[in-house]
Amino acid sequence: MTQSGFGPDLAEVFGPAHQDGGPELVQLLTPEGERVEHPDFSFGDGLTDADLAETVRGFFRDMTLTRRIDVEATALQRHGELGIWAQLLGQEAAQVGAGRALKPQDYVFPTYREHGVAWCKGVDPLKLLGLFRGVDQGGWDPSENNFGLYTIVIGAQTLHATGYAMGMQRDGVVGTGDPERDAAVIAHFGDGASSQGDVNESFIFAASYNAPVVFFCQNNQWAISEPIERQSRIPLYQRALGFGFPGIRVDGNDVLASYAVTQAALQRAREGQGPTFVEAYTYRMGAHTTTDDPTRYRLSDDVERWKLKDPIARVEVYLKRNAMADQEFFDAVAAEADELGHRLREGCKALPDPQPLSMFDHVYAEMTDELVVQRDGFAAYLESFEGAH
Amino acid sequence: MTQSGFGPDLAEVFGPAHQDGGPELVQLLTPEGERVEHPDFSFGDGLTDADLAETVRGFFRDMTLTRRIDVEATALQRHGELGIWAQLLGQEAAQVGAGRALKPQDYVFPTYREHGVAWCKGVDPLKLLGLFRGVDQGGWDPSENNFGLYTIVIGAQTLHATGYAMGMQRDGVVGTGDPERDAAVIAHFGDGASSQGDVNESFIFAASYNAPVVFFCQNNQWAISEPIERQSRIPLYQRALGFGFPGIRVDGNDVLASYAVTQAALQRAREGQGPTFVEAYTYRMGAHTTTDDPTRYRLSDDVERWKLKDPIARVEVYLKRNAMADQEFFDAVAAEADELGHRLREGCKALPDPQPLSMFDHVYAEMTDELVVQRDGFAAYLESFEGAH
Amino acid sequence: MAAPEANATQKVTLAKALNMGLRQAMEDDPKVLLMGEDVGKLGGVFRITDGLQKDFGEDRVIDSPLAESGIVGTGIGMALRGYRPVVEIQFDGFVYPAYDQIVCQVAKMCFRSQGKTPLPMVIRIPFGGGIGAVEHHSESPEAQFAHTPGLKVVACSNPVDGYWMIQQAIAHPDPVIFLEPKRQYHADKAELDETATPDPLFSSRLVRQGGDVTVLAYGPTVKTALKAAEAASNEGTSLEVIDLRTLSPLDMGKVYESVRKTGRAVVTHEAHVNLGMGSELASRITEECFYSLEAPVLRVGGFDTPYPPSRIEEDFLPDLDRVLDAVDRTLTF
Amino acid sequence: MAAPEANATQKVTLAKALNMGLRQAMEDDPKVLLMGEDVGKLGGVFRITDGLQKDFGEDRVIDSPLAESGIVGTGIGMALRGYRPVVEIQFDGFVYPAYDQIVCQVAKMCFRSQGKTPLPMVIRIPFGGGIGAVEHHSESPEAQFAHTPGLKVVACSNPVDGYWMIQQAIAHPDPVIFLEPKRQYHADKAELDETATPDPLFSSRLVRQGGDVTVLAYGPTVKTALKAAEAASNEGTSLEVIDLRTLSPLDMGKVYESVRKTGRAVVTHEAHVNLGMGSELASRITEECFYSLEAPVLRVGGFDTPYPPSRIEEDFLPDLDRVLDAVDRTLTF
Ligand SMILES: Cc1ncc(C[n+]2csc(CCOP(=O)(O)OP(=O)(O)O)c2C)c(N)n1
Ligand SMILES: Cc1ncc(C[n+]2csc(CCOP(=O)(O)OP(=O)(O)O)c2C)c(N)n1
Ligand SMILES: [Mg+2]
Ligand SMILES: [Mg+2]
Repeated sequence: MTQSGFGPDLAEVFGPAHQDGGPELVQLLTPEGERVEHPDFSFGDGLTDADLAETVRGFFRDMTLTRRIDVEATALQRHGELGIWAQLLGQEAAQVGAGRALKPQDYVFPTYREHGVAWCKGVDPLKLLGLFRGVDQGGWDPSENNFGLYTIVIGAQTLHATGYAMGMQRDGVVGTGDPERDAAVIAHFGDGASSQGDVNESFIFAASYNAPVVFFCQNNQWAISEPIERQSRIPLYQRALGFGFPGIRVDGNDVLASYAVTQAALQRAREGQGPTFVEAYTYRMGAHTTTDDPTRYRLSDDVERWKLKDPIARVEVYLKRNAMADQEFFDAVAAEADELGHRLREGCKALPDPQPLSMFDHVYAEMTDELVVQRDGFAAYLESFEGAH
Repeated sequence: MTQSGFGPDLAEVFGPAHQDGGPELVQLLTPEGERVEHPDFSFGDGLTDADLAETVRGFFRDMTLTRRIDVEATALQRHGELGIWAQLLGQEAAQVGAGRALKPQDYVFPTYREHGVAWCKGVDPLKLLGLFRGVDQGGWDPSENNFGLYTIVIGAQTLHATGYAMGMQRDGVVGTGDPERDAAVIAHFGDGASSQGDVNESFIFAASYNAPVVFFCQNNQWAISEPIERQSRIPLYQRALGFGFPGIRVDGNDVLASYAVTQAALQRAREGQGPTFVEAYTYRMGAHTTTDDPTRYRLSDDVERWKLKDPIARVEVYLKRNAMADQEFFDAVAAEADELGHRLREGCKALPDPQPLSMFDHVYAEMTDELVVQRDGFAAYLESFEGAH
Repeated sequence: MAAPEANATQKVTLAKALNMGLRQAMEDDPKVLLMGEDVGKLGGVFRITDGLQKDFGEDRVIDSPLAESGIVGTGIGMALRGYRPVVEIQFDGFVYPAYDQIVCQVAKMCFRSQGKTPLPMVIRIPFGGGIGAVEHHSESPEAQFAHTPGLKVVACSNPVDGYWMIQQAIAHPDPVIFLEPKRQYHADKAELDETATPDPLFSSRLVRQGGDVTVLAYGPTVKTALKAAEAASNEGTSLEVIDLRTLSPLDMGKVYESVRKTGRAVVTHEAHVNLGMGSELASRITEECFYSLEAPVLRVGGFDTPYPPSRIEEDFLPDLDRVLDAVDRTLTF
Repeated sequence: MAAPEANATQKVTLAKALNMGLRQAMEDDPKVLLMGEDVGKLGGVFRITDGLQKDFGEDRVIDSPLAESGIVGTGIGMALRGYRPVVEIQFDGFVYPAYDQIVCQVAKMCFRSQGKTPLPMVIRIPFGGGIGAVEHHSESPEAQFAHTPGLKVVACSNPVDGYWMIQQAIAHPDPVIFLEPKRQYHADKAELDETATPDPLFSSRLVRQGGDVTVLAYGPTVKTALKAAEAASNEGTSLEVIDLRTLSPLDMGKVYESVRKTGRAVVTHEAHVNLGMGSELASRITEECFYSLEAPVLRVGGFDTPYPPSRIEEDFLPDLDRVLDAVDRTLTF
């Protein structure tokens, strides 16, 4: 207590927002590929060595293919095939860890960067490209994979997620004890998004109704050019405590920890214990998007430091050192990645442009007479040029 | 720690939102009028007995006159002289404690219920009535008393307060060490307002820039018909911790504690130590407004229980028991209250209705040609009736 | 199900009719949820949801935290989960914190998903002035929503329409901004026959026949227009009054028909004239009935000032005399 | 103060001109503050504030947390403290979280206080489409602000206006919504003479004389209108083009004058036609020039659909051909 009576400086208690994770960071696999213990979270308990190896190989494959999607899309943007692309380079572990912790009945509300989660949920990566190419605004059917459309207005989806979770409560699929039935929602957002009123309101609604939602924040240290310190002066996961539900910081570059923590948080939600805030502490290795130039606002050695924490490299070391995967496996994944890359390149270029008149479709469930008139007028106008050329 | 690894139920740690204050409540004067000690906050240190008595008598007078303003306004509404009135009955101590802790250079951003703070800041209570009578939307000049206009959109003013405080920082009137110069802002809002995105965003901006603002929340347990539990499941003052600045709960029916805590929080702000959240734990003894009917949603014995904690009665007992005020004083205050009441009754009825054409004034700093045309057209239209009657 | 026979017809206020309509909708479809500030025990500050939480429970009639963006945003999530949320915005002036969720999410969800996630949701807004309230309690925000593709906007003007339109809006697959003229809530009673067949939701209605001037109104100004027509008829002028009912889409058929007949039109609403519904109606009428018009379409609305202190609100609001004044001006143009 | 002589005239883009205008305003008045997302080191995603934080410091060029309501709301507080905040909304589609603060607080502060607390504040919004962006990055929200009394709304269409108008807006005592056609930021350069005397901020400008049809445009469509006029002249039709520049208040003088001469008018903007600026312009023109009109005022705007995927945005946006088509329709009406 200081004389002031308002207690110590909270930054002293909680530590600064940014300190390479800090002691409270949940980690199960070090950057060097060493397994470490954590008092509360563990990975692989009860799994046979074979099953454990298979699971970790699965993570490696997911992350490798996710990264390839990202690399290909970035290249496609450079070649003018995409208008823009939001890169996830460096965030593969956070997304695959979270994505693989989901059950089929769980529902995802993503931002515009959740390509790895989409992959885990079974969304065809080609469909992700449509939005960035400008041929649609999200080509997949959310109900097919329980994976919502990308949301571009920062934070808006966290309220949708909370409402969806309130719907699950009313459907009686929370806390029944039936593992096939109990469901939860995961809301993805970034460190910058944590400043939006909507995100904080979603915390209030989720806490007030004890909704089964996991707030999964990928703190990649940056909101375009603004560092995390601009949004919070204490570790972000602490935000949740003020709303009355738990927050936890996990090493977002550690797929095992990201999986274990998200899995536990989702389980809490499914069991009816309410919301949890998971801060996946990671780093945006690339630009904000392909139109951004990070050299204007951040130091490259910062990036270099984080390179050493690469989420995929550490899993590869872990697999190899413990003979959990042979060269054949790595070659197969590499080949699969090449094939995926090829499919994306070809598929992207083949994505058809929408018909001009399609813009009048789906404004409403059924086209209004007003719009029919507008569409027909425009159609006639377009035809008037047919002759011209 | 539960097995889940997310720590204990925070409601267990913090206690429920509503538990008659709870152990963390800062109190210096009990409902029975007994002075009690608090490890961090004290009242009257360094004051001579005479000065202390005078200060407390001042509080008693402020609260008594504030209550009279409220009682008169309520009566005026019943008699059709006011369209509506927002009663503060029961919240006098929180408001007078906070109001008296302010220095002339401090600035207040009120809600629509801060009649007691307005009183302390020297705003003519008659001017408060104009808004509720419908003759204006706030008749006082904010710059005259550093008391902003009432804000009706819940929470909006907390951002204005934060921006104003950021302006003070830029004016170099924070942390200079000159007590006549250093200034701070106080933002008033209610327990319900704590759910608004704007309020949470104001916490983020204030923390991010370490702005000299005190967030003074009068938790009167109700947002119209909704109890505090709907807005927060833990004590509200804890909200601030998640944003990285201190929160504290004070007995809002104890004027000494409200004064001491607010004074210390304002001092922190003036010295450049940044924002503080003060939760004044109190109770809305009356209806939400004169148009509300609380019997539809709350139990009267709850109200009875709080009657025993009346903010004015305990000070009266304290003053009398310790011979800090004689009967003459109490009679004088009563007489002053009657006089004030009389002035308000007469003054209110005398408040002139605005001229119809005045609605075109002050839409802009200077009336636009468009509006001049509209006003003149309306003026001519009105004149066309002159003959008629 | 309420037995229609039991209470075939009864005299009800708009507030009661809306309450009955909501109750009927909740009985007809278990997916219908109500949410908003104070809609539960209190029954809403206007009592429109009176008794519904008691009868349908806290899971279906939900008191929300004090945050409009949260109300609409979580409502969207419920709709995506298959529910039919009906959210109440306590007063027109408090819809703006939810504006982003409404225009960027509610309005665009169906289009964004190419129809895969339509968003059936009703946003109830008590709107308009004349109740002697303080700032922000008497606004008319309709034009802003009508300008937003993806939203549908309707306004009821009487108890019978209130009863039917709220049920139709809830059953409709698109999001509907449902505007309720709060000044009328407890004003006049009307005979409600629950067994009748209502007009389609998105249709305007000719409420008074006349030959000299067409008067277009909706919500609170329908009553004003009808009063004006009554007064005018005493002076030998016959006004044809149309209750637009739907503001987006607009149902212009009857309007054009009427204006082609009368050659003159006056639009009246409480919203500011500048870029109010009147500007769109005047533009469309002029485009469609150019050669039939004897005079420009005149607009009688709230002035282009913020809503004034209540003591002079009746000067701000269009009234019988201002409508008649416009009628005279168009007749003598 | 920058020495005018030093760089009397130079060729600059709109982005550069706005940057120079902001710099000049900050040099002229120490109370001018800039705030927004990424406006500091990055200089804004469009680089409009490039270099300003470096030269004026972090206290005057403020990177804000990611919250638009917070940006505008704290800006209001700064203005109340005597500063002149110029806040940047990163893209048009992201102004909506701040909508409540803008329409309920910014717009009403002067009125609420009877002039005691005017609110000099500029809200910069890059607006309009055509840049191949994803959802919410190509909106045209002007009509909603123009419908709100208490706000002033202007749109610049070229570098020279950009340089002067931003300075005039900052110096103006009322809050100004300042719309910047983002598609033009880096398009054409224009000769800027910093020693010239600019037109008043709230004035429209005749940018091309003509006798057959009046074309009204602002922001991004001014260029379209001028191209159309060029093309039309080759076919012997002469268009008179007016750059409105100010959307609220509207400066109708030149417009009426022109329409009385031509008898025909076409309005073009990227915003949705329904309740767009065109509806208000058409209504006012028809009221004022009723007997001069040979045809109804026609409106060429974005369709009444959400802004479509970028691959077909040019079909959504009004272009030279659609303007000419409207011109033909009004001539052959
Ligand atoms: C409401 C809103 N404001 C501004 C933007 C522009 N914008 C897009 S991404 C972004 C930064 C987001 O940062 P963060 O939340 O950390 O997510 P990240 O991009 O780092 O994954 C901004 C400001 C937006 N999309 N929505
Ligand atoms: C944005 C907004 N939404 C709703 C309202 C209507 N309203 C006025 S007061 C109130 C309750 C406020 O409760 P609280 O913040 O606890 O303050 P109190 O009235 O108890 O002092 C509500 C919902 C409003 N004024 N503004
Ligand atoms: Mg980030
Ligand atoms: Mg309260």
